[in-house]
Amino acid sequence: MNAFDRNRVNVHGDAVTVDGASFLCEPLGDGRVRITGPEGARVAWATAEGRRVFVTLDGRDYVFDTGGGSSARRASAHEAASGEVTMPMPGLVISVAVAEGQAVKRGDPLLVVEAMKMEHTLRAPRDGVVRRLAAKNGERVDAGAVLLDVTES
Amino acid sequence: MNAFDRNRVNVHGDAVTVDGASFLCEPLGDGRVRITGPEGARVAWATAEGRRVFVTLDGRDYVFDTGGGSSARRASAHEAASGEVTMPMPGLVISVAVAEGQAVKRGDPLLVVEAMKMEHTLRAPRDGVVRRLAAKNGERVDAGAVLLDVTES
Amino acid sequence: MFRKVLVANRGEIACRVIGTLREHGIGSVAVYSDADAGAVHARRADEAVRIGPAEPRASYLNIEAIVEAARASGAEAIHPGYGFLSENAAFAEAVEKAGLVFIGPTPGQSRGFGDKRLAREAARKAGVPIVPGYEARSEVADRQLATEAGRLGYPVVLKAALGGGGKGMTVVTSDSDLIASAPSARRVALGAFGDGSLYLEKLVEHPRHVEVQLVGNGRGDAVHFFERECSLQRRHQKVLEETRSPGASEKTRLAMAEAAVALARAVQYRGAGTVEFLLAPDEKFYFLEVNTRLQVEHPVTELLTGHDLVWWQLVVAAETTLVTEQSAVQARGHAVEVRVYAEDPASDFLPQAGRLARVVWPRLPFVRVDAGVESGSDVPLHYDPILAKIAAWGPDRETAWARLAAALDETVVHGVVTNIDFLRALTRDPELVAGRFDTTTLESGVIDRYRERAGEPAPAVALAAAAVAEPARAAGGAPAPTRAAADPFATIGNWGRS
Amino acid sequence: MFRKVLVANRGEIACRVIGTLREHGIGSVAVYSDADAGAVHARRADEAVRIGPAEPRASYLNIEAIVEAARASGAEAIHPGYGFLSENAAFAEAVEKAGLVFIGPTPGQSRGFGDKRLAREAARKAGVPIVPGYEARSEVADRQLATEAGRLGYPVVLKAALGGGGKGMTVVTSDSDLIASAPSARRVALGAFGDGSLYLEKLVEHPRHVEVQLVGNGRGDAVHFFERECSLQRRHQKVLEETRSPGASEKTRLAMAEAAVALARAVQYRGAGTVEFLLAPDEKFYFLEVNTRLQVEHPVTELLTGHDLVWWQLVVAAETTLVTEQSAVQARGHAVEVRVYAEDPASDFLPQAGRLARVVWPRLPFVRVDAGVESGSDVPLHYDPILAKIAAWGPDRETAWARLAAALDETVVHGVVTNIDFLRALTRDPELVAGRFDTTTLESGVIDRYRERAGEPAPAVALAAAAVAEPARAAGGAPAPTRAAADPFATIGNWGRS
Repeated sequence: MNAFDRNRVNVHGDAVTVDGASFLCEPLGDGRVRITGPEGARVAWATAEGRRVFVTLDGRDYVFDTGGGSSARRASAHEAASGEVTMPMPGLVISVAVAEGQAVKRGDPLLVVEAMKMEHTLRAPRDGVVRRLAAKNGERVDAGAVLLDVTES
Repeated sequence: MNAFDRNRVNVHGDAVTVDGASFLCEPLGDGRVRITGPEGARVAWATAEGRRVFVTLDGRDYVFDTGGGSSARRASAHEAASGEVTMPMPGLVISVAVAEGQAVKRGDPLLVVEAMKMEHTLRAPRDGVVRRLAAKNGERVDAGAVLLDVTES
Repeated sequence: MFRKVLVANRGEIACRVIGTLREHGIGSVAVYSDADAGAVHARRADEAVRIGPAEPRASYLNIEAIVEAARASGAEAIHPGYGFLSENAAFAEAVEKAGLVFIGPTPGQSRGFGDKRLAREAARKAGVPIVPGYEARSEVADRQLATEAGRLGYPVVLKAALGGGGKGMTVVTSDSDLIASAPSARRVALGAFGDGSLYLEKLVEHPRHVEVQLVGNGRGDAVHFFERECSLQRRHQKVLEETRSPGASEKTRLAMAEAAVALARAVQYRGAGTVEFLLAPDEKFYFLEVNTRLQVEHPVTELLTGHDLVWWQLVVAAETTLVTEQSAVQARGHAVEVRVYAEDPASDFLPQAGRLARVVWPRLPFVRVDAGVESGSDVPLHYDPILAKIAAWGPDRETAWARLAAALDETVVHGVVTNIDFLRALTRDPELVAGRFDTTTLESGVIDRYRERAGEPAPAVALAAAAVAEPARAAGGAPAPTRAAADPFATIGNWGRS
Repeated sequence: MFRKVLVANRGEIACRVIGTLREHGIGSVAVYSDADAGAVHARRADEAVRIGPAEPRASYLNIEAIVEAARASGAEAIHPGYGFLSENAAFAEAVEKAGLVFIGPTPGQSRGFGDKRLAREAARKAGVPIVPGYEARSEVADRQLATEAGRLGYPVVLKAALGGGGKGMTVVTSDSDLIASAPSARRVALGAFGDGSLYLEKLVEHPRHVEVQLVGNGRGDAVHFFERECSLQRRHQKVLEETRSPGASEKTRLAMAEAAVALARAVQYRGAGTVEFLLAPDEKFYFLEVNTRLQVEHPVTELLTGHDLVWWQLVVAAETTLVTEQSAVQARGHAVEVRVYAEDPASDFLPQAGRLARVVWPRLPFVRVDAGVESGSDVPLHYDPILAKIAAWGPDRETAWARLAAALDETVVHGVVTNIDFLRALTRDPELVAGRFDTTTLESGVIDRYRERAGEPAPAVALAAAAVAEPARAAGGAPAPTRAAADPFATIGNWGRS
């Protein structure tokens, strides 16, 4: 249940994918964003300030740390969670750099995909072993499809 | 009593002189200005928008037209008023371009003065005749001193 | 209760309705025209649907587009706000036909109260006093008219039997006057309404305009929320409203409220509505008309009673029931409101349009602001130029008025000329503060007194402030921090006060 | 009335006092430390005077600098706000010595109510119930202490006779417990107060903290403004206050108010003050202490009664008279308030400092916001981290709480972590909404429940919003419109929720 600190977030223009779920994020000015997703539309407030991002949504506040060293990651105790790597947008798998059962370190390149005429490298969300490798070179894949899983070794 | 559309306003940094009265205008951000003058201090709101300036002060709104052709001067019916030309800041009279009794058009150069190491040309506030010419070349003059008057011919 | 509601309006009233929807966890759908793509109401709602070009007919009056927006967004009900389609029976019918709920009266009630003759008849039947009058079919002889006029007592108002207030009315003071005016009045009536019938009505001189807020459950029960004093008008446009009314005794005020409730009960009125009365100096009151919508000035009633009238509307619409009973609606103290318009008091209140470079609303205890714009908002030319309503509450009338005056002093709207400076003068006008006014007062002196004040020269300190003015930071854009006088030593010269 | 008043405080309370001064046309002078040069309160006042460096001791506690600022600016009176010098008798004396008016009680009253023993004695004399207790000089034998404790009935609180609430208190439950604790308590008392005298007091279990607001005219008359329920505290710090109190019958509440007024009359109390009581589950109440200042939580009382307490303070200070009489102070409905702090509920409510990139306060009917910051404001480390108070009024308690919850949902403070998310949870906690709580409730479950909720994973939609977040436009500076993910096709990766 601690997937919150292991989310894969992909942005393409106003389209954002979080763990395979797609959202349309329409900026309304002054920090307001209208987000349309599977559960309908609502307006959020979001502010990037230094390395933190503040979000107010549906009567809840969220503060995200966008990185910069684990020492500052206040949620680090919760790290672990899902190692699934999914397709951020509909597109093509260009190359697969790992094999089933291969041990990887967090941040290692796993595959290169192409979508909207741009190539993108997907990296290991954590240390572990590659399992359920479903991606194949040259394959066309829908957004959200699981490409592989990095499980605890 | 219609001097409001014939005010001479001089600005030097945060110091502003209006018809000889001096004000300290301290910008407070977001359009707020603290104005300290002969009658004490108060906070005004001022916004320049295009050629108009909006001021809210002591429970009154003022809209000033900063120029751009008399056709757009809604207060033009009130034009007339004082033709006095006063010294904007303490300084030196460099040269006097007109003589007593000389007819001038609005905008004609009248004198050149120097203050705070900068030269400045004072122009006729309206059509008329130069009267009460008190300015002399090379004379040191206090702020607010009347240099001459342009009276209706 | 509904899960999602579409608000078929714009500006401050759309924002205000969305606020109540939010408070109760109900999804909100805004609609907007091309002129309002960046408007506050469209950004505040959960969803926003474009309904057409700027012209009202193509957007906010476009029944088909609005019903389709509701259907497409999954809204279950439509709140019409005020103005636009709020009293349009055909709209209510179209909404119901689409299987949605119209938050307002039945189409029959909209239509019935829209017809002045039917409305008068309903009031008469419910025992509500109406101005003594006589309806004369077009074939009635002028002599007969004069007899009836004499019975009513001159001065008498002569108007089309099917007409409302204002249009084509003539005041006649004698038999000969009447006989001279009747033929032309008959022609006007025939031309405007296809019916030459005339209506003679006794003229109520120096009346106040007092109205009673009520909500009916559509099944014969109704609750009132006391009266509102709306006499301060310019060209039949209300400018300042307050409750309670300073112009009537408690006995009269409650009699008006009871009359209004009796009418609502008699017609099984559904939703929020207002019964308007003329109140004569002798405290006799007469039925004027029924507004079958939430009114612009409803906030003063909310401040007085503590009840949220939009919530009452939603509960009636969703559950055909009233939020609570009459005894739970108590008046406390006094509330007063002004309407902030983009209009120039110095140019005969000409509507203004443009970009609001800077907007700062007051934030004071006991002050409520219902606003539809913020810094950077555009004021389009196409719509009513209302920007906001500012209201104040106090334990007594004097305190409420003083708080409103203070709130207006703290209100800053720059970039477009507004009536705020005029409103400030109103809230400090000794006659108005004393409560001594009727529907003619504003136009018979107050405005002239204001013009005089506004014509005074600006004090030097205002010019000093102007001299250091900077453009407001553009919303989202780059700031342009150039002073009006960028030259550190500049004679700005001869500014006109516009 | 005064023509000019200096406000010897900062933040929201300084802004709030300036608001009332403005409303009544009284000139305002703010004071500020170097850390507050750009603070809202210093920009809102007519004049602003620097009084020293950031450290409170050198600025807001600097009596000499503040009195000099008043003298130099021509202010006739000083309003101390709350905290800082507001209950400092030496300050009040210095103000009076400078020929200025201190807006608050006499120095003697500040001093008298600051001394717990004198305060207890004054209450006893005025017939106000005090917790049964026994004062033992340091030479009294432990045996004697035990006898007295037995008479009071265990459990008993053992504390320094000169101490206030909290510090050095021990709860003892038996003779042996008492005899074991007495020597150390005596040492602590001697060390802290230079007097080893002890005070035994019966422990009131599961008390509520209820206080009565009053204003005295300094000549023996006083008016109360009903009670406030302040039981929801964290480490003796109030978090949410409401009026009326849901924890007592009307009879008890009025008895408390009468007791408070009796005390104020007995000492000829001058100005605004609050008498705090412990309220036992059996509805017996006991005097706790008197706060000789305007309190943080005064807005709920203002919403309840419609009276402006700062105006009452000014009128007493200027004219030694009360604004009106007791019968004109009526309670209507219910009001509830929360305090917005820059503190991190996830890190044991650690105070936070920094720049508030974005601040959006709610604007809803019946909601009042007292704020001391806006977008771009700095939150300095040196002072109490209160940012604002958000209060809501309703015709009944349930409505007021629901409106407050809705207002908090509309509140946006970004850039510094705040307790707003925690406050939202409070206003929706079923036990609190039901009114079932005492002074121990917040720390014995509510906070834990919140921590659990806050530990839940952020929903995907929140991350989506975060992914497109942009920096707020800097106040006055250039905007930096770079998204968190500037690359139009970017995997943002693994964000931690901080």
